[in-house]
Amino acid sequence: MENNGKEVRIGVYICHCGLNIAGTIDVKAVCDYAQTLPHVALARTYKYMCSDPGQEMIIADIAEHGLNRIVVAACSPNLHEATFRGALQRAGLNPYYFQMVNIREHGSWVHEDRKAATEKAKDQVRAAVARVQYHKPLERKRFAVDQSVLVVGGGIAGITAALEIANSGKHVYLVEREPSIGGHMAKYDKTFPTLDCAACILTPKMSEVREHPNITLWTYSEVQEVAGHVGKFQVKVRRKPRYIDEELCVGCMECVSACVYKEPKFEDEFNEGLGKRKPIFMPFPQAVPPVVTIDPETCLKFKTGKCKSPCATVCDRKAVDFSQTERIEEIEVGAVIIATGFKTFDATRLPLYGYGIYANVYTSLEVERLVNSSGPTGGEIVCRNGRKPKSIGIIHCVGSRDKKTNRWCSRVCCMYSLKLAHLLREHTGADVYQFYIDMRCPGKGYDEFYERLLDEGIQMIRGRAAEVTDWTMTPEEEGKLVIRVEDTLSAYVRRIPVDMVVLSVGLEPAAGADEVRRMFNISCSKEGFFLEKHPKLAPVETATAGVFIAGCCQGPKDIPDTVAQAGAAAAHAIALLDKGFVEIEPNTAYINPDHCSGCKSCIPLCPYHAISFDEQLKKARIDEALCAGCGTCVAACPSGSIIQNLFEDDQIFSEIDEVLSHV
Amino acid sequence: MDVTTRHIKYQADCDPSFPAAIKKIPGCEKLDSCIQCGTCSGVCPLSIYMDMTPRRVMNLVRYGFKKEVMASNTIWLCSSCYACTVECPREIKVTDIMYALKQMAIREKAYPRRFAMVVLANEFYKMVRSRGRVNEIHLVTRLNLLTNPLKMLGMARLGIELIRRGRFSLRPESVRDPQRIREIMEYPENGNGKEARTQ
Amino acid sequence: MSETYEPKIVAFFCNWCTYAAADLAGVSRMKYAPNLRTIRVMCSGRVDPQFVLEAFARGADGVLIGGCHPGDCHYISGNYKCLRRFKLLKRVVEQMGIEPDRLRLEWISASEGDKLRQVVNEFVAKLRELPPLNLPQRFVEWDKEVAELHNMVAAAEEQQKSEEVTSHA
Amino acid sequence: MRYHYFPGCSVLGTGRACEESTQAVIRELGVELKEIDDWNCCGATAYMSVDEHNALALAARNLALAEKEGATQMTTPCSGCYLVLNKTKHYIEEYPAVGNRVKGSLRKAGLNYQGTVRVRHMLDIFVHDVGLDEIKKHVKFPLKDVKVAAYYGCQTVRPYKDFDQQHFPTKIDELCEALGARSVHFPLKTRCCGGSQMGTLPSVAQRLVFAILREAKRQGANLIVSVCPLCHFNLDSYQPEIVRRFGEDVSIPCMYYTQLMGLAFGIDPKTLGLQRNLTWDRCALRKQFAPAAVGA
Repeated sequence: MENNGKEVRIGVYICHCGLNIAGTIDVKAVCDYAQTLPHVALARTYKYMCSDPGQEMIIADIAEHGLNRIVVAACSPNLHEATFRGALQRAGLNPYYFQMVNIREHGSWVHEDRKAATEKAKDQVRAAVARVQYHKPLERKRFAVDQSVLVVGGGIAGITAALEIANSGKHVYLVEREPSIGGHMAKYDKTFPTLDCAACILTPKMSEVREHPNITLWTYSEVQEVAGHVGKFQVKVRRKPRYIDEELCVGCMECVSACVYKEPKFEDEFNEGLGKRKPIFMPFPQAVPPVVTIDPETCLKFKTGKCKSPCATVCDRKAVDFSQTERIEEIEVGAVIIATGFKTFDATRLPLYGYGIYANVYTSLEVERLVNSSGPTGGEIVCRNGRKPKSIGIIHCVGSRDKKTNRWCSRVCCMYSLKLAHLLREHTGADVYQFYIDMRCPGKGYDEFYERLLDEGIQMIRGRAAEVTDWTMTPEEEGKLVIRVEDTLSAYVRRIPVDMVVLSVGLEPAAGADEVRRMFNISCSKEGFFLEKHPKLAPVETATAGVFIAGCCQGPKDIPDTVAQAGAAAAHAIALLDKGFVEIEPNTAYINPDHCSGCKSCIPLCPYHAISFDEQLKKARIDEALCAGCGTCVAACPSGSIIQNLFEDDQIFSEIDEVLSHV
Repeated sequence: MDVTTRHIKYQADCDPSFPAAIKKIPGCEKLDSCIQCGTCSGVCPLSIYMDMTPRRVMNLVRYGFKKEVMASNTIWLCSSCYACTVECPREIKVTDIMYALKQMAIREKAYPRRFAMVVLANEFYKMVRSRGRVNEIHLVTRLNLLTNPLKMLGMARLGIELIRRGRFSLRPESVRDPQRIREIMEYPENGNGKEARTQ
Repeated sequence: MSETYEPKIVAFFCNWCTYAAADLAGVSRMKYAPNLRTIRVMCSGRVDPQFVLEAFARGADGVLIGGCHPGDCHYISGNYKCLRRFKLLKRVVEQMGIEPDRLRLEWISASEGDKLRQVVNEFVAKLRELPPLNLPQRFVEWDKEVAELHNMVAAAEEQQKSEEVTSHA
Repeated sequence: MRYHYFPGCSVLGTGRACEESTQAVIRELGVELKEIDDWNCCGATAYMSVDEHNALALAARNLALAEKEGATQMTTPCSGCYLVLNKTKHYIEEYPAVGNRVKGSLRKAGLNYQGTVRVRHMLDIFVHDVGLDEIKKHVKFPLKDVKVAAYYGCQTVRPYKDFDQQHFPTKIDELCEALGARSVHFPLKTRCCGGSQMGTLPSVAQRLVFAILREAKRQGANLIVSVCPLCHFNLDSYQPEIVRRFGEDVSIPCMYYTQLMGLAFGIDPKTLGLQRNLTWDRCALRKQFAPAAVGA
């Protein structure tokens, strides 16, 4: 084997890792064996190869013995591949002339038979020695990073991330689907466990977003298309027409009063359908931007064309503009933060709880609006039948921890149920029952809050409510909703009549999450929440470099955790922008045009759209900047003309042959 | 009141072979994933008459309290309405576990004597074995004779009504060749059937 | 079959899920059979059918491919492509007279160290039930047969030629 | 439309009216039922308690017999039979070990189970195969004043939801509405009537029936419509005793949905076996559909 005309000289190093390896594997035998392999100039063992003296040994040997390939048999490459590559580099050798053999995690730690484990280690070393001969010098690639960030989603996660980044002096595009930012948090009344008012802590942040010179806020807009890669994403944003000139509107609401509909008539989305709005509306008083929106689905002007449009006439700033059309904004950003949030479980999927069948069965989100003083009833708790409830049952885990709907625990429901119990009791003095499977209150001040609720006399019944019906057995049950449940701690089946049932619905991936996932090329876990790069150590990164996630789009979490995660995502984005460039592993694929037949079979395989077809040359071409290095196209190329750096066919074949050449 | 009865359970009181045997039966595998939420008891129309709720039975089976489960009336009150099976958030086939427990109790004769449900099951078994079909009237008559002959008197009025309305068939229905039915039932690999037959 | 028969298994593990699961099994000190020889690839989508065939041809008794669970692929969909090839490959190896049980694909996520242990142990047990595949030895035997045939044909031709020569003469 | 038909033991005795009305209505709708030759008892709930394998094997014998006759779809009017046959089919498919044993014992009796026949509930056939539109065409006497509490019982929709929702099933309601009747909100639609416990623990089963009857009346129904012979028997036959025992007049007429269909189609009550129902005597429909009244 030649190496730029020079003879291949391999150095093999076997690590004892104290007794971690040497305790099970005969390190010396492996070393002696390595010595006999072709092209091995030198084999050594050492107590801790990853230590400074271990690395220094390699560096010295490279100089002294003219080594030009290094094999280290030690722990997992996931731990120390980078360490040893660094040593090669310091010794003036290309860092990719290196192969690591995992004889600890895949060897000494999982096997007990010393002989078998030693033989396995020999096979592995032999394969690495064969493989490393095919290695080529490679270089990490560098790209410049665009100095702005796209934040998708204007809930508390997106708002936090946008402000952090904007405050660091970078430009932020904040894109929100709804007419106003604020997300779910804007709908809440109080927040647990401190019971501070959600609006009081959120609205200042929302205003800050609006006024921040570094933030471009696009509400009523959606990301339509994403191209490019870390450092340079090209994004198209679709801005839906709201038929109001945002620059001109000051939110005086004169137009709303002037609308031909004298009374609000249409289901109010912000109030979960509990209230009504007009075709021209502002979702809630503190909306940001504080401008109105016209809904063409309900507006007479759009439906019949016959409206005299008093809204337009009354506006002295001439902000109403029926001719508005959809616009597409094209931007370039260096990083993306996805904070698209969640949706709540559709309670009609569990008919046994009677949602949609019995009027006085509510979802928790509806009750948030009901207790809110700016909600549809002005904070008065009145059931749909017009009565004030004297008894209320709150059912936990609706659409959570249930294999037939959603398997996962939604994490926030126990706490928000307790909060609602407190608020409902405070507002109505009603008897409040909680029906729970397990009370999950791990968090700062959370369990204390639970205790407080116990002291307030909230009745905690441990048992998953089995049904909500209106059939009665006793006179007391007449006219009420009856919750049948096993009180598992008392081991009695109980029937509890209540006036109002609150279903603590779980959290699900937001509508359209799958679309977002595909657009940004990130993965999701099987429940549909976006997948972080590592569940412990990279919780805001994704498999796509430069795309970060924050908040409930990654999994159910409460406001403190969301804010923390949003901050972390912002820090990642800022760090990326500040560094100014990105470097990528050189395990990308490229096409050997001499062999490419132009069959195009590789093109649809690439999930990153990195392969294009050169119509002139009639050959495929891989954009190295887009290639993520999976190697799927390589395996599929019928003519064998795609080569993946670091995972070339020759390299893998030599490994296969050598692990099996044992006699 | 005897206060010397000990209510503590020592680990030696548990029989680990009990849950192991139950979990081997098709439909009973998922027992271990029970989270004791009580949905089964909550939806069960008969749980209010049981001395142990189905949820508790699931737990007692899981941890090997065989004596306690076999002595309870729970399994005999189950009328196979499958509400528990349908509602269980862990997809545990509670009804099938109840069946498995019934089979075990019958096999080991661990049930209250003259317990009507067991007698019915056994009489049903015999009738199917000999004829391949069931005549309800014969079945109920035998059931009452064996458990509570006096009840027959109370039933008389209903019986007369049924006769009057032509719903009282005395003709013993049968398949053409009952021997064929017995052949199926005597399939050699079938172990537990034989034991039940010798009742 | 000798009692000491130890099946040889070549495993192709994706870097993100199954290789990490094997690392986790190691960190958790789970014990499994030492018959595995793991080759790391970035994605199960990189597993070229030729790799599998090469492994069998070079004497593997079994080939195990490990990838991320459906929906969890680090590269979005490489595991689906792997699955498609796998299904085809199963039929191919069967056609070639290799028991399909010798080829296995498993979704093992980075957190499923114990699943990895189970899969390896089960696979080894399964392969022990089968006779050694030993394709290289079979190749040698086939080659021998072919060589013999070749020699026979050559000898016959030789004889014919010499007969022709003599008849012409 | 042609189906293989498994009557079940009940319809030969107490549930005779179920068979009579089903046959009458089926004829009217032009559907053909072919009774499976030499069928045996499905095993019901009692058999499963004694011996699971034999219960499954016996039930499977019927499936195998149907297959032998070339059936692709078999149907039964009894919810208990429907469940047992369906469960058997599911078990054979889901648990290969069970399947092999069942198939083995059937082979011994000269039968071969293939798994090709589908088990369907008679109600499913009416609402899905025949269809409500077709049924409406046959209605001669729309049942204007009838307020129905549709009672499905347990095993019609549990554990398998092959043709209707499990919590608030709607098919009987839709069918009754097609007949011109009104269906009332009835939360106990699928609550158990006690089943065979009526024979073994009458005090308990009667309590369950009491709740069902009481709630049907409370929700404004004047008729309970049921599916299964056992449910019908429990709901229909014990009313005087239940009224006595609980001291509340919960009596309400009960009939099979097929009987109600027959009445709307103008079939003679006697052909539908209505005289066999204990609650028919006091049913308001009796006068309305007296032969003279209808004939006029």
